[in-house]
Amino acid sequence: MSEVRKPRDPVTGHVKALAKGFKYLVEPNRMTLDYPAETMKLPPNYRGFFTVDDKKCIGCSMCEMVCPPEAITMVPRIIGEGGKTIPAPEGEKEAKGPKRTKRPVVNWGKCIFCYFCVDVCPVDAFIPTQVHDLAFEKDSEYRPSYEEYLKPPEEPYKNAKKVVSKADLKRGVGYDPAP
Amino acid sequence: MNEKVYNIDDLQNVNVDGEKYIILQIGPSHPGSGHMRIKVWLDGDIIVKVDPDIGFVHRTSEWLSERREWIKAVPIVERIMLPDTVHANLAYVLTVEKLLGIEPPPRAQYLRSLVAEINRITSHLYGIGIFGIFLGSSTVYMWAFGDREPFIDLMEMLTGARITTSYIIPGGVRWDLPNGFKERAETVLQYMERRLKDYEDIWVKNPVVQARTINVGTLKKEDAIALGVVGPNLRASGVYYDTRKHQPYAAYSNIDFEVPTMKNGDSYDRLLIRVEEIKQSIRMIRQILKDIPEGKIVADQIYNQLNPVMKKNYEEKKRVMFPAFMIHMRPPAGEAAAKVEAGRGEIFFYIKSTGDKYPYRFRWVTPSFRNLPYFTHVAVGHRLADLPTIYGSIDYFPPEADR
Amino acid sequence: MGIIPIPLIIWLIEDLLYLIIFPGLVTILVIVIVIIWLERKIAAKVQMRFGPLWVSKKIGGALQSLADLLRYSFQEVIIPEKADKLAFILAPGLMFAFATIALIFIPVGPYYSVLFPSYYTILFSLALIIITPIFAITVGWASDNKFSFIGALREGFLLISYEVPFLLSVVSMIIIFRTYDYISAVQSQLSFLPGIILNPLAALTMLIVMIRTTGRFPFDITEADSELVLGLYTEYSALFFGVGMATPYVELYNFSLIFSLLFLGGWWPFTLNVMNPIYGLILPGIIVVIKAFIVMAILVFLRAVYPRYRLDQAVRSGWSYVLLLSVLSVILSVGEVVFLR
Amino acid sequence: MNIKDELSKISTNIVIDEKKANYKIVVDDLSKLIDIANSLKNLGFDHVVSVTGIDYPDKIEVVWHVSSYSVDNLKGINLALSVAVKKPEPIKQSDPQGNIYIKRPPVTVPSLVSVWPSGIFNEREAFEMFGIIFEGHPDLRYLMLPEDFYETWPMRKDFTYQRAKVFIE
Repeated sequence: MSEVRKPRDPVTGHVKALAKGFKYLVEPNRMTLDYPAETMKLPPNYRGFFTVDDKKCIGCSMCEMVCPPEAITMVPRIIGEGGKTIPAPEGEKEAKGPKRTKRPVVNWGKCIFCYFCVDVCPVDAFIPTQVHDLAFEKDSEYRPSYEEYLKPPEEPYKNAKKVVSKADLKRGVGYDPAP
Repeated sequence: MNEKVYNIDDLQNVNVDGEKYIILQIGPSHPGSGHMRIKVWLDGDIIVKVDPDIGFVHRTSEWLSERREWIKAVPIVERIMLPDTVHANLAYVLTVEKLLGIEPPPRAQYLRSLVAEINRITSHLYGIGIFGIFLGSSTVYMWAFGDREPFIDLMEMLTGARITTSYIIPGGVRWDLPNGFKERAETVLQYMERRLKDYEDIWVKNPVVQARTINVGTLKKEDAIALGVVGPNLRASGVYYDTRKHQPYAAYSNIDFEVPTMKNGDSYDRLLIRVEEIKQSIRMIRQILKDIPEGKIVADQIYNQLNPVMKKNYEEKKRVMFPAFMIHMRPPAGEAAAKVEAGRGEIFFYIKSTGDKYPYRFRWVTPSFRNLPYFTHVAVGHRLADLPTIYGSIDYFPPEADR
Repeated sequence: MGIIPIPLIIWLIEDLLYLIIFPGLVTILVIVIVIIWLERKIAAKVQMRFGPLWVSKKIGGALQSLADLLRYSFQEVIIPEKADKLAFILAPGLMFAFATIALIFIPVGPYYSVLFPSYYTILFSLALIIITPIFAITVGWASDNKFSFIGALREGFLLISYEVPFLLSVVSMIIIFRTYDYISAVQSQLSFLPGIILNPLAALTMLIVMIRTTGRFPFDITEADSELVLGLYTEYSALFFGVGMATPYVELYNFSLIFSLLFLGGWWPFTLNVMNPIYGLILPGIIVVIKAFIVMAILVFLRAVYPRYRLDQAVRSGWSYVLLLSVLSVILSVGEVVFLR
Repeated sequence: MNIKDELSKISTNIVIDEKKANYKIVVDDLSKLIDIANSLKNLGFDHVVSVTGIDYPDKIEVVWHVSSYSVDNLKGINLALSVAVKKPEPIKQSDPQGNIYIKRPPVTVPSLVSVWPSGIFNEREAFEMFGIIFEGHPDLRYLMLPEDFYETWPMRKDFTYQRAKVFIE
C-alpha cells in the first residue's frame, strides 16, 4: 500500500484541491431535496404509520406481545353490525362474552416502526402506509383513541411536488417527478 | 516530525493534580467530544494525560435485553450502534441461531452479506465525515453524509427503513430483493467509485490533511495487539485480522475479497484504510449481486410454521412474516458467542440461555468500547490540536461504546 | 420637502455620502452581510446542497445574515460571573471600532484626498489594523474560560508570526511606489503596471497574511471548534458575539481594499481624474469595492476546500516560508527600483 | 499445533464446542488463574475481547473471552476463561431514618490486567455492574454509572428499581 500512502507534493496537492473545489462550485450538482416544497414518494415496503383493518383483526393480542417498546395496547371492543366493532361499556377492562373482542391501539410516542406487529399478525390485518413525517403537538395526539387510530394518516404538505428518488451517476441521488 | 516528549511509562508516576498542568474538560457538551467527556491534562500545548469518561449515553442495553423476549433485543442492539445497525442485528441473530441450531438458507446468507456491506460503506462514510468536521473541513463532512444517502436509499428499498432496518431475524431475513435493485445498486456503486477520486483530491491527498495526520497518533503493531484494538484501526497498525476471514459468517466464505492492511498505524493510515475498505465493499456488493443464489430466504424451521395467510404473503410479496415462534422462542440451555466485523470493528456477543423466555445473561462488546485505549495511550505526547485528529481517525462513536 | 433649502440638501448629501456610502457604516453592514451569505452559499454549492434559502427564497436566502443579526440583537446578554466585566464588554466593541476606523484611511477615489488630505494613509491604516488583534487577546483574557484563554494564546502566537511578513510585503510596495499614500500609489500604478505584476511575491505574501489574520481556512486556528468550542468567543452571546464574529469580515474587507489598491491597480480602468464626489469618489469607489469583493470571494471559497492547520505548523510556516517570501519581495522591490528606474 | 492438546496441557477442566468454535476453560482454584492466563498468553492468546460477569443465585461467574491477533490458527477461536466465586450473604442495614436496605457485598477475584492490558476497561465495567473487585487492577474506578449508583451493582439479578411512569408533555 506504499504507493497509496505516498504524500503528494504540496503544490500539486493545493492546486488539485482548489481545482476540484472550483469544479464543484460551477457544476450543477445539488443532491438535496427541497423538502417541504418537494416531498418524496417512498418505496411500497417503506415502514411508515399504519392502521388496522377493523374487520380483519381477530383480537388475538400477538402484536401487543411482540411489540419491543410496548407501544401497543389492546382496547376492549364489542363486535357490532357488519363485523365492525363498537366501544365496550365504560369501566370494562377485560373483554368477555361471545361478542367481546380486543383491538390494538398504537402509542406513536413509543412506536419505533420496526413492523414486528405488522409481520406477526396471523391474518395480516394491519394496513401499512408510507407516511412518515407527521408531527404531533400534544401528548394526547401521540396516544390516539381507537377511533382516531383507525383513520388513515394524512400526509402533510399536500400541495408539495411529489418526486421519487433514483440513483444518479452525477449527483448520487436524483429526483424524478412521481408517476 | 512529531516526537513524543513524554514516555508513556513515566506518565504513570506524574503527579497530575499539581498546579503545573491545565486541566481541560472536553465535553460532554463540546463540539469535539461527542457524548463523552475527555479530561485532558496539558503541559503548555502538550497532552500529558487523557482520561476518557464515558457513560453519558449508557442505555443499559444488556439489562433491558435480559428482561425481554429474545426477539425484542433486535431493535435494542440496533439502536445502540446507529451507523452499524445491520452488523449489530446480524451479530445478535448469529448468536441466537447458534443457540437454536438454525442454519439460514444460502440466499438469506447472501442477502445478509449484501446489507452488511452496504452498511459498512455508510459506516465508513460516516467516519470519514466526522473526521472531516473534526479537522474543520465542512465539505468532506457534507460530502460523506450526502454520499451515504444513495446507499441508505438502497437499504430503504430493500428493508423498508433507512437506518434501523431490523432486517435480519433468526432463520433468515425479512424481505427479498425488490425489482430493479440490482440496476440501481450498480449505478450507485459507479457513482461511489467516481466520487472516491474526488475525495482523494479534496481530502485524502490534500496537503493540509497530510500535514495534520501523518505521524499523528501512531500505534505500533505490538501495542495494537496488546491493547486489543479492533477493526480498521487494528489493520491500520499492520495486523492481518478480520473476522470475516477468520471466523466467516453469512456468505463471506464464498466471497472473494482482500483485507487491506497498512504499516504505520498513524491517523493517515487509519483514514486510508477506510477508503480501501470502501473499495473492497464495492467489489463485494458486485460479487454478491452476481452470485446470489435463488431459493428461500428463510430457514425451513421458520417457513413450516407460517400459516396460510403468511405463506401467501411470502409467495406473492417475498415477505417473511413472523410465526408465533418468534414471540415464544426459548433457545435450549447453553451458551454461545459470536463475532461480527462491523464497520468500526468487531462486535462480540456472548449469550447464556437457561431455556427460559428471556436470555439469562446478555453480554456484548462493541468496537468503540475496545478502541478506548487510543485515548489513554496514543494521544499522550501530542498537541491539543491532535486530539480531534486522533478521535476522528479512530472513528469513535460514544453511544456505541456506552451501550 | 419643499421647505428645506436646496443648498442644505446638497450639503447634507455630501456629508451623508461619507457617512453612508464610504467609508460609511451602511457599506460595512451590507458588505459583511453579503460576504457571510456568499461564504455560506459557496460552501453549500461545493457541498452539493442549497445553503441558506428559506429566509428569502426569491433572492436565494440573501437576507439570512440580516435575520441572524437581528436575532443576535435581541438575544439575552450573558456575562459570566468571573469575567473581567469591563474588558469583556468593551473588547469586542473596540475591536470592531478599530477595524472600522481603519477604513477612514483607505481611500477609494482620488477625491478622497480633498476630504482627508494626508501623505501617510498607508501607515495610518496599517497602524490601526494591527491594533485589532490586541483586543482579540483581551477578549480571550476577559472571558475567564480555558478555551478562550487558549484561543487568545494562539491568537498571540499567530499575530507575532504573521505581522512581520505583512508589514514587509507592504513595505516592498512602498519601496516600489515611493509613497506612503494610497492615492499616489494607485496613480503610479495607473501610469505604469499594477502592483501584482510589479511584485507578485508581495501579493502572494499579502494573500496568505490576509487568510491568516482574518481567520479564514486553513488558518482557522483560534476558533477551531472541535478543539476550543468557539475559541475566543466561547463565553459571548447576543450582540457582543455578533460583533465579535463580524469583525474578521470587516478586517477582511479592509485587507481586500488595501490589496486592490496596492496590487490590483485601484480604480483602473476608470482613470478620469475629476475632483468631484461623483467622478472622484463614487465611480472609482464602486470599482475598488468590486475588486475587493472578488478578492474576498476567493478567500471565503477556501473554506470549502481546506481543513485547518495545527498551531505549530502555522507558526512554523509563518516564520519560515512566509517570512522568506516577504524578505524576497522586499529584495525584488529594491532590485526593481535600482535597475528599472 | 492441535489446540485441544495444548489447552488440555494447561488445564484439565475444558469444555469444547468445535461447531461453534467455542472453547471454555473452567478454573476451579482462584490462585491458579493468573498462571493459567499466563500460559494462555504464551500460547498466543494476546488480547481480551470481553470480561463478563454472570450472576447466579449463589455465585458470581467471571468470564474472560480471549482471542488472538498474532497466531494464525488461533484467530478463529473464542476462548472463554471462566472462574466462579461464592457470593457473600447480603447484609441488612438501616439508615438514620429507619429505612432498612440490603447491602450486597462485592466479591473479589484476581485481575488479569497484568497479563492482558486490553482488559482494563472491561474489568472496570464488570466491577461497577456486578460488584466484582479485581485485585491488582491499576485503576479500578466507576466507568459508566453515575455516583448515585454507588455499590448498587445494577446488573445483578436481585437489583430492584422503581419504574418512573412520568411522560413529559
